[in-house]
Amino acid sequence: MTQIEIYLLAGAAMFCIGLYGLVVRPHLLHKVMGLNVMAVAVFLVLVSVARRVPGPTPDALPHAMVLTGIVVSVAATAYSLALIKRIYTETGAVTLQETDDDA
Amino acid sequence: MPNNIERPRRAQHIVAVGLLVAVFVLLARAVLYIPMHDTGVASSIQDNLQISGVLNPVTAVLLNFRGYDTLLEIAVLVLAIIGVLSLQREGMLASGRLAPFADPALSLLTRILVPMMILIAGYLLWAGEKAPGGAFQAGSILGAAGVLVTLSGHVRPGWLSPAIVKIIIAVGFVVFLVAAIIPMFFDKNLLEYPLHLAKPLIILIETWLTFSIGMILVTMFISSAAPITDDYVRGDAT
Amino acid sequence: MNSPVLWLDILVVVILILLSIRIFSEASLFKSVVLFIALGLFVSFAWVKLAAPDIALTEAALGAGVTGALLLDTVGHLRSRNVPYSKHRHAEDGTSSNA
Amino acid sequence: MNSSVTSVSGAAPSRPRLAIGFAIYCVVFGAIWVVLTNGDTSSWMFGIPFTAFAALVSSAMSPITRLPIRPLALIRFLAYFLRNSVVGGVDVALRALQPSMPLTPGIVVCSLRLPTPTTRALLAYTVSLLPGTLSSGLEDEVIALHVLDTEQPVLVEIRRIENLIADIMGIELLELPAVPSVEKTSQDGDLNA
Amino acid sequence: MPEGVFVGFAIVIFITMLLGFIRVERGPTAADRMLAAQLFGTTGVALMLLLAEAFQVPALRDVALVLALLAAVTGIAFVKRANQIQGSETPGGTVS
Amino acid sequence: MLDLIQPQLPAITLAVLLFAASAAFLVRFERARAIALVAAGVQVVLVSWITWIVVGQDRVWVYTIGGWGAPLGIDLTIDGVSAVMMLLTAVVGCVVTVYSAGYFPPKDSYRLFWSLWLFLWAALFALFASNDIFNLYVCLELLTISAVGLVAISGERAALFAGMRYILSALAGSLIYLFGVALVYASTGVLDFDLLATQVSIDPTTQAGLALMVIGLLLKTALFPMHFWLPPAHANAVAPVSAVLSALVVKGSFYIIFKLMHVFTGHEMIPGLAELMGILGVCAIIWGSVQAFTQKRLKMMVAYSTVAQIGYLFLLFPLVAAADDIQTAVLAASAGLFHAVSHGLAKGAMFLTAGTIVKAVGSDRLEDMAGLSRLAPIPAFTFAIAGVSMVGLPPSGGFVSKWLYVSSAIETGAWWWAGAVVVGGLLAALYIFKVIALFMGSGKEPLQVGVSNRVITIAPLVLALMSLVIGVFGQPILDLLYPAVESLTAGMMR
Amino acid sequence: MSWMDFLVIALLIVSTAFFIVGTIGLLRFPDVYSRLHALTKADNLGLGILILALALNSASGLVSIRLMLTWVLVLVATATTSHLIARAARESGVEPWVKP
Repeated sequence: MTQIEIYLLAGAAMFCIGLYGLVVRPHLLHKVMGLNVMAVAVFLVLVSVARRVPGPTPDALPHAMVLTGIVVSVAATAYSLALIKRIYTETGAVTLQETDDDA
Repeated sequence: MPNNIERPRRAQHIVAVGLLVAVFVLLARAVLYIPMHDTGVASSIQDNLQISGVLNPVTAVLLNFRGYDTLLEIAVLVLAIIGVLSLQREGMLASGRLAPFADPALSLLTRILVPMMILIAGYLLWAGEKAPGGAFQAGSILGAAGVLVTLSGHVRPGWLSPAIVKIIIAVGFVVFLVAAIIPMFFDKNLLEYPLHLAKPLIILIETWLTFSIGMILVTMFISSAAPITDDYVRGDAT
Repeated sequence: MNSPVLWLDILVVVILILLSIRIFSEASLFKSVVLFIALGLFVSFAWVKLAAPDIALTEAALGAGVTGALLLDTVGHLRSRNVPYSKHRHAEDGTSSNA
Repeated sequence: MNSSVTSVSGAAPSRPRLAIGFAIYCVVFGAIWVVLTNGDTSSWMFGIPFTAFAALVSSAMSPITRLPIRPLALIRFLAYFLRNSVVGGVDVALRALQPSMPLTPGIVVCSLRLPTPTTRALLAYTVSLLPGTLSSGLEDEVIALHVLDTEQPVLVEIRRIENLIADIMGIELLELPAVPSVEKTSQDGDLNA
Repeated sequence: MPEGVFVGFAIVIFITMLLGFIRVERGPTAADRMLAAQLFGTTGVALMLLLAEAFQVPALRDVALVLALLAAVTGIAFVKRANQIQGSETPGGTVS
Repeated sequence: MLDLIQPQLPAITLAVLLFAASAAFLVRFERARAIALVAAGVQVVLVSWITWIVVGQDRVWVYTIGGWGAPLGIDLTIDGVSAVMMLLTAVVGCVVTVYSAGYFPPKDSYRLFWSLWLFLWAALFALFASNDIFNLYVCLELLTISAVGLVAISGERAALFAGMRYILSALAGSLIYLFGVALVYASTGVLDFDLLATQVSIDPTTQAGLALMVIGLLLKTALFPMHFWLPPAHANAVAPVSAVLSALVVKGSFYIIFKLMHVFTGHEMIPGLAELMGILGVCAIIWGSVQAFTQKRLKMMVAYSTVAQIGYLFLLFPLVAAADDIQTAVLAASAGLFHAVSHGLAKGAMFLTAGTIVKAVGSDRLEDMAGLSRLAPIPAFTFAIAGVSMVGLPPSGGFVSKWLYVSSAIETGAWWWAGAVVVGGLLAALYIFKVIALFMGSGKEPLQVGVSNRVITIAPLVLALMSLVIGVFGQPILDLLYPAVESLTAGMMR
Repeated sequence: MSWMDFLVIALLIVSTAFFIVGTIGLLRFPDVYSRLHALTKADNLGLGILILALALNSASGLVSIRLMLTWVLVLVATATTSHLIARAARESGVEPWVKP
């Protein structure tokens, strides 16, 4: 097993774990962290893919994609956290409730 | 009572874990079949690096080859801060909402670290041309400096009015956009920098982006950080 | 590939996976957030190992800076007792579950 | 925002003083810039504006009110600091490694003679890196220390550091209040004593 | 200097760092957990410097510098909310 | 002058939107509104121009950003299909902008609406123009965050929850899509659609990549059973936002699926994928219609109707895959795309007019709207026209798309899909006529009736009439679609 | 290997030892305050020695100064955070451990 494969498998595993956090854990903050773990997993896969290039400098395109992805995920996280705080201030809830549709 | 709740949840849980393990097996199979020979555009990037205006391949991809992605990415960042602000009630951008945390040691730390952070942000901005670094890294350090200033209870300088803050937030994106359309006046496509202008334009964009990103990050923190004090009164929601 | 370096890779990867499992198997929210911040740090070692110092730099700057601060601030906010009006206090136990 | 937390103490310094302070900051930060960029001269395009920016921020946050720093005193302070941080590290290592773990911890509250918040903060940093002491609260003229050994002569060390810091800055120390300046408590110390 | 030396020390320090997780797990107070996270910051700086030497990547010194600068920020963000966070950890508080 | 502008049109159109969006962020409500109105007008002109060029010269317009060209840089490509989607966006967007100008009280608390909305428009334009799978990811995120921001902007309890659910699902969708992009890049080394078409080979990595991309996009398109986030988000947003989300935003990710299936020849890459999407589409039609029928709130009903109508879009994949000759395949693909257009117009009209009705009645409950047609005839009439298109009755756009579906299904011999279309139409008739009957009937007096201004009454009517007009003059649009659809479907056939 | 290399390795060993001891202290000490002692003193000293070793190993003087700068920043940051964490712990009512 090579270095790249190790990280690729780790990416696949972390993606599933993040998905678990997103789907199974009820707390909104856990869900947001789940999304972030999923993002990290995808970045791991991308950066490992970049590492295939022989020589010291890896493929720069996946790196640029990851940097873009990190910025996007920070932006989305910041917005989600603001939304969570607003929800908590308005209603005191920290989970998505079943009853919010038919108010 | 707890048992009644516990049992179906445990069953759900096992099903979920089982499904995710199955997903993992599929993903693992997919990633292990990735061909290990170089199929990307790495060589193409290296070939064009000389005419990209910078020496760091990642920066070249971000700001030249795929500058369009970065332009939209900054739009996402601006959009996120607009979203955060739209979640605030009246008096958006009021940075005085954080209760200051008074402590002489923290104050001294802030006064030592903030100038250092500015210097290192500048350094990373400069280094980004040929080494790891660039606008986003520099901007996030400036943002952290702003967060530190906010947390340590230093007063926001008077000239930094909400209007100015908004302008700083938008300026990086607008400068990038202007720089992107400048080539169009010379009968070239969007973002098609003329060879001799590539480097100055990239530096111009990165510099403004640094300040914008820093301001966006710090505003994200300030605007979404809720007050701690007990006398918090709910403003009338729109 | 010399072996001590590969060991470090395996170590990093195992830690990353264990950490992410712990983040979501944890009852205490604050603990999850601390583990998440630690995850950010350990991921930057992974970036180093994969020859991506650019990304390591970004990860270090963001994870230790704004994202970490935002998450901790959110945890604190969600524990604050001075909610203007709290109709749905019970929801805090997290008894309802859906994605 | 509560403005009582601003860093500056005393009256606003005069304009030439500010200019001198700004210049000092520029020199210091310029030197740091050289270190950061490994002396690359092409970096000054960014170096000059960012150094000026940092100096501006520093001048605004902590204006230099007097010409500071006596070099000899500084060296003495650094020597003291380095020696004691080594001793501190070894001390805590010995305590941690001994199976019996010799700890008799407690909180010690102590009045300070240093006049400004900044110097007191400096003292807090120094104390935290010295053997057996850790600052755990700093309000007005009082510092609360957590000590690993309540029997150790904390007060002597505090006074010595105060003298060293005052020497560096060339400032006068305050008179101590008449009330007993040290109280040993095993409980949470009362900072408002 | 053979580079393997630095890698070896890096692995040892890395394992030391992992032991910090025991403190994160055990707590008991929120401050204890945060303190362990701070340990990761300091040790992370050391590790980055060693790796910079081991792999001959000077850029990692920048990473170490950035970590050194920013490790404090999360700590301070914690301290600001400590009263609220602590409530969930010490006896008498609720655990979410 | 025109010769200078013309080659740069795609970039100019996008730049106008982005500039307007940033400007709208900086100014107060009235100014932002003015900026948006001007930008909307300019958009219609520019996009019509683009369409005219693409159609007139019968070509695929490739615009290389940065002058690098595909493997290294990013290309924009505009063909007949994307031109039609852009035109749809421009028309619906323009009406929505006018409607919003009348809808929102001139309060500064709503001033950020304009900026978010213009960013969303820009995201849609960029999405329809893009030809690069990673660039599409960025576009999708731009779309997501602006859409969620718009959902939550009212700050009401239900809207906040809906926004939260929406952002979690949409971000998950984006990340799944991005994982797919990573795998596809790993196996092919390119990101550009045209290059992908030449590079793909059937191997586990590419298969998983395509599957992940499609799953992520299905989540964002809200195809049954991944629709759970859509009804609350679309129903609890303010009316103009609901209209945009239902009419345009879900079409964005559908459009990407369409392109993906073409490039990867989806049914060969993953056997059964096309049929699976078709079956899910049928489930969506039935489930969405049944849910819509049981709803007690008007906007909730319209939102569930969107769930059902999304189902129709996905019928095109099995039909194209089953087609024996290119003519039939084009017929089926045209049916799906035409449905996207007609549903965009009709659903836009329906949500906008629902907003007007809710404003007039002061409640979202259907029971409060009994007898509306006497007191507010124009909104009721608008709703009826849009409903006609939704059901698929003769003079409407909905009829054309259903007719095309049925004929292509019969031609391929896969008549059961035709059955699904007919059943769906009947179900739609049930819930639409239930509401219309309620409007026509005479219940208790509505709580209050005051349609404050003409703008929000007339604007939806314009859209609704358009959905009729494209039914009568459907042929030009079909002609417009034809060459592009022909080249796109060739790859999707079995 | 020159004597310089031996010195560097010796320093690295010492510094690693301090890191290990710091972690032992973090785990063994009875309360948050004493654990902070371990963290601030042992780890900072370990880092200082490590930086000294790396500075000796490095050819460039500027790089050495830069490493020192990193150390100073870590020192200031750790001292402040430990001070603040201790303060926060006291304010939220964490009692110091007393020898029974």
